[in-house]
Amino acid sequence: MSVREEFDEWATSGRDKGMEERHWHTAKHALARMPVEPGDTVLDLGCGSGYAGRALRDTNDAGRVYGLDGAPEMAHNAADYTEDDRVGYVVGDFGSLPFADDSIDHVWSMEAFYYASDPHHTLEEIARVLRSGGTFYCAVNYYEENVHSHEWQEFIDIEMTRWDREQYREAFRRAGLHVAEQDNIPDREITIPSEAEFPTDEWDTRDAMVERYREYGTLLTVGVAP
Amino acid sequence: MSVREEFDEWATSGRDKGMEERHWHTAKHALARMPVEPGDTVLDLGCGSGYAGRALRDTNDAGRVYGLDGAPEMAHNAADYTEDDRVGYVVGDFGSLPFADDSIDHVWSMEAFYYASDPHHTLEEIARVLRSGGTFYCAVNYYEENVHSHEWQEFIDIEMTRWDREQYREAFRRAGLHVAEQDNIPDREITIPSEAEFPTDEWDTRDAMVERYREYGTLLTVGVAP
Amino acid sequence: MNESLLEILCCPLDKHDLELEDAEYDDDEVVAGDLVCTECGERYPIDDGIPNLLPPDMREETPA
Amino acid sequence: MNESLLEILCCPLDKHDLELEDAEYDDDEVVAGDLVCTECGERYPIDDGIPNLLPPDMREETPA
Ligand SMILES: Nc1ncnc2c1ncn2[C@@H]1O[C@H](CSCC[C@H](N)C(=O)O)[C@@H](O)[C@H]1O
Ligand SMILES: Nc1ncnc2c1ncn2[C@@H]1O[C@H](CSCC[C@H](N)C(=O)O)[C@@H](O)[C@H]1O
Repeated sequence: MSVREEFDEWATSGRDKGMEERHWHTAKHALARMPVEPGDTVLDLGCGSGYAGRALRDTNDAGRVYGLDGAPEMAHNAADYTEDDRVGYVVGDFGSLPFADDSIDHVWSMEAFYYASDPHHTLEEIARVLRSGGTFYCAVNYYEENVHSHEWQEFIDIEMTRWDREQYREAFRRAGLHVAEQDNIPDREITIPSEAEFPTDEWDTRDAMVERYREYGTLLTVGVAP
Repeated sequence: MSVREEFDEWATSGRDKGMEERHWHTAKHALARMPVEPGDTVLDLGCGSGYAGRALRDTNDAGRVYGLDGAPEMAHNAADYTEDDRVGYVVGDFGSLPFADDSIDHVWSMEAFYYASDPHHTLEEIARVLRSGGTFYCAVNYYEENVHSHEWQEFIDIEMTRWDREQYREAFRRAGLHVAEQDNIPDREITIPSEAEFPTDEWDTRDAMVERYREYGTLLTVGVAP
Repeated sequence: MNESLLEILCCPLDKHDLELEDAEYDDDEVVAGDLVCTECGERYPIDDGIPNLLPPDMREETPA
Repeated sequence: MNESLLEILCCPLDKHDLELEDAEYDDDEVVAGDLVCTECGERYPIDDGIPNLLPPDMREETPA
């Protein structure tokens, strides 16, 4: 199945908004760390509903914010959620970014990078479009150490890349990005039911759910273009 | 008063250990983000008791860890706290680092940078000793936005630099470092007494204490050598 | 899309500049038209104001 | 101090290499001696195993 087929369906069924709500718990902490200055151009890869770019417009006065998504319905939804003419959306693929060399100050991506069909090549593309000193904030919930995420692959027909922390650092460096930080950002906001309510539909034990959200949370890797 | 006179006295009266205990609440979160790889050489500027470098030896298998401090008693205490022959201490000043160009993989500094008599020059020194892609993790509790810290200057005879978040970013860039992130790391561990116990000796209101620790916490700025 | 986007957009295939052709506007917004690569001539459509810059072989899946 | 430190230490003033003189050892550790700048000749003492690389004008405050 193609990215378009899979995610257009997510967009039309409203899952873009559901993801925004859940991802925001950790994404906002990563976004708050980004050294985006007024006037900067920011690119959101796999933008979904586009919330991340809009937040950086509001909080950091980013000059231009572009969201790229492979699913046209995602991009159209995102465009519908804002009137800001400094925010734009583009349909495109992680494999061949339609942006000029050195044209972007910072790249953001939440829960999307691992769908790239050739993640090493996508990192090279990111390094290419970033100006010197620009950052790539790569946030993922699906990664090796988060054992609770492994089964997600079963529910989706697109092959997902499941790197561990070290593989992320190595891949960034191989693509020519310096690694500036790596961190697990806990989700402290999701409601975890009391012990008595387990097992739930999704979780066998409360401990597993606590580990998934409060401990593993979102893996953030930050790269800097030399 | 000189750094030596002021801080030798702190070291002999045991304040090095007191600081270690309090600073650890936020320092450990910043240390956990550092992309230190096995074998890397790390420098801790204003190391005090030296806990940060020792932690990076233990958790990241750093190859060599050096603590520099202007107060000989601090460095001697720090040396007494470890038997690890891959950890070393040096007496030196932030104004003229005794390390060769490109000789250090990562620099750490907690609650010390603002004592530099010429902080811009110290940043240039840090950029000089870092190899390309190396990071500078600069953590401070004394900074402009943390209004509760402003009075600290009254208790010490060394002039302290009180920059705001933006001034830190600008100064890093002026010294040739890329800014990779900036963050406030809350201290969630310090005990905040119940409302009834305020005012305390140090705090007029509970709200002020909550703001100081849980909200402002430690300001972390991360620079990367190009 | 806003025309300022053209300053940084490029052809996803060969990374050369794109030119806007047959543009239709709604105020300052480009709502329809084509982005044409100045090098390879590939045409990328703007649908409902959003440029589709998927490589052509991925775009083909798109029902017209 | 461990002698490996010499690989990266330099004179704080002119950043030239340092040479170890009059070293006293305890096992592998250098516990006393001087680090001497190969360029300016400035001498930096090793006290109790810890090299004092303060610039000389800051070191002078040190009671001997
Ligand atoms: N190869 C690819 N190229 C472009 N976009 C892709 C892609 N693979 C997946 N995507 C997009 O990546 C998104 C992943 S869902 C995450 C959406 C959003 N960042 C959030 O945090 O909620 C989807 O919108 C999907 O269409
Ligand atoms: N100009 C300077 N050069 C070198 N060290 C300095 C200095 N000014 C202050 N210091 C050192 O910086 C330290 C600040 S106290 C912080 C100690 C430690 N990093 C901790 O987190 O607990 C003191 O040990 C002091 O001696």
